Amino acid sequence: GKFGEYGGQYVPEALMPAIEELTDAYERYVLENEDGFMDEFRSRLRDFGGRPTPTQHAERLSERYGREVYLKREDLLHGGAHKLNNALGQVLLAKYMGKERIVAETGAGQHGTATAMAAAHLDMPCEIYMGERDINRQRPNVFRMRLNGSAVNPVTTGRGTLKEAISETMRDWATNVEDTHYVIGSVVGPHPFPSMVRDFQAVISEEAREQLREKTGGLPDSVLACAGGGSNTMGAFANFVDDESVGLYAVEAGGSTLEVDEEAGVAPNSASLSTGDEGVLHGARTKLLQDSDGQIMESHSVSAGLDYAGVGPELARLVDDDRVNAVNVDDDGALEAFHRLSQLEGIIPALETAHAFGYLEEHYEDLGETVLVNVSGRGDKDLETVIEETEKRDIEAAPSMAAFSGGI
Amino acid sequence: GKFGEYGGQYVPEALMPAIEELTDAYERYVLENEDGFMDEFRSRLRDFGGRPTPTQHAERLSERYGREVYLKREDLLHGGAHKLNNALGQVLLAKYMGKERIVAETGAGQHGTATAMAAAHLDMPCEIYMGERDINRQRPNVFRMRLNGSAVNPVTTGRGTLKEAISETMRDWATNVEDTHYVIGSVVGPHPFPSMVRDFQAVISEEAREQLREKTGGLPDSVLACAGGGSNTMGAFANFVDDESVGLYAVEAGGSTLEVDEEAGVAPNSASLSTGDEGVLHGARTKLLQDSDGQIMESHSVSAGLDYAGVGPELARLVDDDRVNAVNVDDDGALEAFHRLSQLEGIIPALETAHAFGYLEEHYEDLGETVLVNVSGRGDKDLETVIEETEKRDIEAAPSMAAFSGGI
Amino acid sequence: MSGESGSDPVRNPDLEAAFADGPAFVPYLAAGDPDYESSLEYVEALERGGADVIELGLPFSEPIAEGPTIQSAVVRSLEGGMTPERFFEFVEDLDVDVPLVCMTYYNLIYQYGSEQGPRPFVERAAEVGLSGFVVPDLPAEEADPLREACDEFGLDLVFIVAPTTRGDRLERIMSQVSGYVYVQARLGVTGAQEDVSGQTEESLDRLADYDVPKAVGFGIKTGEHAERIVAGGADGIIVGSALVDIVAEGAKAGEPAETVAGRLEEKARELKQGALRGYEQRVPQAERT
Amino acid sequence: MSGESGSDPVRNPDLEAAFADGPAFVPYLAAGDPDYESSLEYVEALERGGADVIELGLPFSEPIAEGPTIQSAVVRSLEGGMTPERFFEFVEDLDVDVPLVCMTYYNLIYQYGSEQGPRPFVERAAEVGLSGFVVPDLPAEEADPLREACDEFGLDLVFIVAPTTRGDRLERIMSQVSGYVYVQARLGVTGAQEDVSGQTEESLDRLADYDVPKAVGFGIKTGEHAERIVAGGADGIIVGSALVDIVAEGAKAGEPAETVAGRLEEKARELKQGALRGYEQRVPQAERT
Repeated sequence: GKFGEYGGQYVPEALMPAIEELTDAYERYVLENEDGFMDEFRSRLRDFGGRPTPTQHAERLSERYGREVYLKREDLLHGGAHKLNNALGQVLLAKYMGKERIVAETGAGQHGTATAMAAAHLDMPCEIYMGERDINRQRPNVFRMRLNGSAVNPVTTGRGTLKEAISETMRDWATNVEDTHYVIGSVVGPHPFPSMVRDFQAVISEEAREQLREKTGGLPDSVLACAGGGSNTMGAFANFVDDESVGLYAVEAGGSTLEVDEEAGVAPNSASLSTGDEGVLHGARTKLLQDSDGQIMESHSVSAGLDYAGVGPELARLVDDDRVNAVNVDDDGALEAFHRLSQLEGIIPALETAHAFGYLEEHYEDLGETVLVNVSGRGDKDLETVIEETEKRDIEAAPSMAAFSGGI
Repeated sequence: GKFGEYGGQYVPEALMPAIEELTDAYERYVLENEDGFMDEFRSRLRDFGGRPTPTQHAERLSERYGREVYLKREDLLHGGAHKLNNALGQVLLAKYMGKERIVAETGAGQHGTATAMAAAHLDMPCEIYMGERDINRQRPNVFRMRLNGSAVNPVTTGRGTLKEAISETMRDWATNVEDTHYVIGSVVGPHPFPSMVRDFQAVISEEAREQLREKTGGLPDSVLACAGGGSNTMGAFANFVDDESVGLYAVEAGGSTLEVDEEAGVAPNSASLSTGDEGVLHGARTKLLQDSDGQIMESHSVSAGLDYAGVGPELARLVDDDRVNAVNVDDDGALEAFHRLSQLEGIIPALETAHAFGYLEEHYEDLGETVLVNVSGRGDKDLETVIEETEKRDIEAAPSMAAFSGGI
Repeated sequence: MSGESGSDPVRNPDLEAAFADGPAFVPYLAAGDPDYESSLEYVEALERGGADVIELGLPFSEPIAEGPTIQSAVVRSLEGGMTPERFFEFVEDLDVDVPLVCMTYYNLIYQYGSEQGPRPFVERAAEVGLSGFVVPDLPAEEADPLREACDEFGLDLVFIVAPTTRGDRLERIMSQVSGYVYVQARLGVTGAQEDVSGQTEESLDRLADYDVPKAVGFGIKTGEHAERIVAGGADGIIVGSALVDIVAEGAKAGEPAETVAGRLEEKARELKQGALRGYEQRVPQAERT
Repeated sequence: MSGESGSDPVRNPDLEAAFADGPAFVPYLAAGDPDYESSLEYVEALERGGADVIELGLPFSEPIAEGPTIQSAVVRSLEGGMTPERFFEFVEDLDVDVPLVCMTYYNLIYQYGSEQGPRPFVERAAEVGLSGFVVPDLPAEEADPLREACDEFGLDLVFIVAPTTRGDRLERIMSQVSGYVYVQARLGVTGAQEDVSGQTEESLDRLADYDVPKAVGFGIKTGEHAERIVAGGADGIIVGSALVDIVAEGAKAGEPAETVAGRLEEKARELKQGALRGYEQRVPQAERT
């Protein structure tokens, strides 16, 4: 349950028995494929989720950067992002464990919609906690969750965003721990979540590694993935970690600046790997955006899905070990990359994903001959934000926003 | 170019040379795989589009109906619907033909977004005609097209919907025919479009037939697909037409009623196969919604994508030959099916697609032991419509719309 | 006429005659635009202005070959209650002596009457005295049934030749055409957008070997245009949008029909005079047979 | 105490003494809620009302184990400028004689001071006279560094035992606990939601073999609750939300601190008296040693 000094199980005692039960289930079902759990998981990922997703050669980006750029297309997974890999795995595991109810938190709504889909598919009652402010920012996702039969519970504490929703879900779990499983949405939280979510997401790099070898006969020189909590990141890296020749780049949200306003408790970025300090949050020791007292900062990013003050403990360890490069791209760079990918490749990426392409634009010369970028999700959910944020800037590649000023 | 008495090439003389050139290109590249066209098409469909899409066993529907229900998951194709199969094929063909510009029409925006994606992917300038009223109803799709670098030209004639957009695109094509290809969005229009679009979409049933044989060892007893113009329908049927044991059901939009208001020139449905008369529209002889003089009626459906007064000529022929059953489901049935699939299977279908599931609900007893339903697209684009239309009705399976009355 | 395949189509003597003696001015108006009675007056004004043949549009709800001007005329006419049956009454009510050609889309021809197919429509057209048809969405490949009906009832079937029409296609069309050939001066749809006189010569060159009258249309809006087109070799000019514009302006301003009719007559005269001037340049009086 | 593994933790005599003589009343307030000065008065009022030990909350921005009542207290206190350093000053400024236990989350303990790890925090806590800690997000498995620091400076480390804590886990916790064990009466988070006296007996049964004092918390809001809990075998009662509610109401109404303090004292007295009645039922005066 530890990644060097990171990880662990910093949770209320009431949850510890559930965590132990989950650890046991993880070891038996996930690691040892007991009762054919992993076979069923892979089969459902294929038929319900649409795996394998392709690894696509990006012709126009390759031309632009003078190297071979490949895209791992997680945007094509059911629900529109890599999130289903994990949600489906955990809901299925909950079924194997005999749980009767699922809770989950969601920020941008992507994990919530994936969990709601998985819960409907597996006939599992599901409640999703979401900050009230996020609910107002992400109404289509709220509606989708409800269409799938999940209850969406507004969280009114604090600023009403992801951080508060996680805390609130932990409270629900602590109350209903005996029949309930908490589907954590990223490689965060207490052990076994960081390892388990990584294992569910590792299918990304398992496929990509094989697909790329088929296409190129070799390995990529570098792999780029955006990093918020880090589930698509660890998924994209997992099967390359042992390939020492492959550079791994976790691209965090640089927000408006890496400077923090300690007085206000605000970090106008979500770059926990790049700028955070070790600490304990939401069940694990990891790198955090915190003030010198240890109070957690409000993080900020144009991309709601990266907007989290923590990061997966395994990533923190891999960065400390210099195996993963913690880099970041600011809001401007991400927005430009969003428009660039949309226009050049006919793929509208999630704003999260756009950060990885922003890094490609800025540093392609350092990334070797073959670059694999994880397209963690599609951008349909971000259209309103893109309009607002594009209007504030002068972005060459962007179409005129004039007709959409009032929203869409 | 004919399907019995249906089909043909009823187009202005100025377009005939282009139609002949296209027919030649269709025969060489598509039918004979000249220059490896079909290989490249299939490869791009796989890597860019995400093919093959799965054929999924629908557990909860199977239980509900006491038979095995399988879903062909075209909703997982890039862009969210089967539309890309055709758009990518045609844009690629235009490139092989040396065309320098693409035009397309769109109603609900699905074909337009697919074409815009394909055009960006293949670096082809693209203009899309869309009725002004449809533009206002489908703003997210308009925005997506523009993000992909396409121009969206509003059509202000008539009621400003699909019918007028098709006419306007034909006018553009007639003006710029020498360097421009018109990417028709369905199995309609003059020959070779109905055959060519069918061939591009036939990958649906090619895959499904094989996938189903792998899963069940046999063929389905029936195949259900919604039918507007009929491209997903013909795609889903094409490889089953010769299997006489397989019942084929083209589910049209019954709208509010099959009765027509001839005085007003309005058919409150889009059931051209079920209720239409033979006639000539948009380049082909086919079944049409028309008044006794031959003027085309305004069609209506809760699903904008089915809202078209014509239908593919090959489908018209297959219905006359009793090979395809022309059936229909009304707006109420489609909306109920939309909510049912969302809740039971964790798949939010397009409202078009929901019609097929409405028919399954109403007639499952007649459909044999194994039923294949084509999930032609996902429903994200329809959320606003679903809110509006659900509020007007009392739908048991629907979540409360109260929080979403103002739109999302 | 030098058709190379099939039997020669029957030729209606009216249209032949209209082109026999100098350049033909062939104006177009949508029947019933903006209303039945005014439209009668407008068509009659065209004759007074010098029309040799008149193309009368029977409006179809999906006019895919028309530009915005004629689309709007179609909408006005349909909203005014025009139907195929009313159209025939309209022709009967018209007091003009020049040949009338019905311009419409194939579905209306196909649907008319108790049986499907073009025959009932053509029969009725013959009854009311129409001389022929132009059907923009009916290429030669699909025209056999209509051609046969026209032959049966002695009506002409005018085909359009586009700038893109060449080689075999041209042969095929020219073997079926009768009355006159509608030479589309430029690509695109109808509409008085630009001076096309420069593009006409090449089109006419391709048709030089065929002895059917060549009427050039698309984009002619002034007497000067008409003059240059005819000087370039056209046997006639077809003018639609420039005239429909006058109807549209009148309808918009709510002007009395006779005011609008006067303006139409004047415009017709301008165009006819231009055509005559062009003819004079090409075939000086002295050289005429 | 019957811990089975590891060396026995050092025990702080203050907490032991507080439970030695009859049932202990252990109230909780968030330090600095709603402001520094008022909060000092409130804590002192608790002592006047009969507190035997006081749990003082050092607010953390992500209080995952707290219900809405204490979350709100945390927000008020943080907005009032509470920090770890201010917290220690607060403890120094307090004029009370009962032992004080710091209740906070591990990150604040971990981050304090110039080196990472809990030692600087514990050292400073000892300096200001705190007697021990309750850390809701620090289970026994992760507690070694804090346990070691507590042993070094002679402070107690209170652990929570939940209804779900059984078998090996219970052993592990009981081998590390000192001061008292915080018996969580029901699942969930803090908050005065329901009468939990009925659920207490089973919890206490499981702990019967361990001789560390058992203080029951979660959901006690009245003297009657306190009475039943103590009658059921508890050595003490922990009450937080019922008291924080009084602070919250006062803050909302803008009442003078002394009014609120009076109300707190009164509530404390009610709870303490209830505990004493329960103790009397369980251990009649006559039977006491």
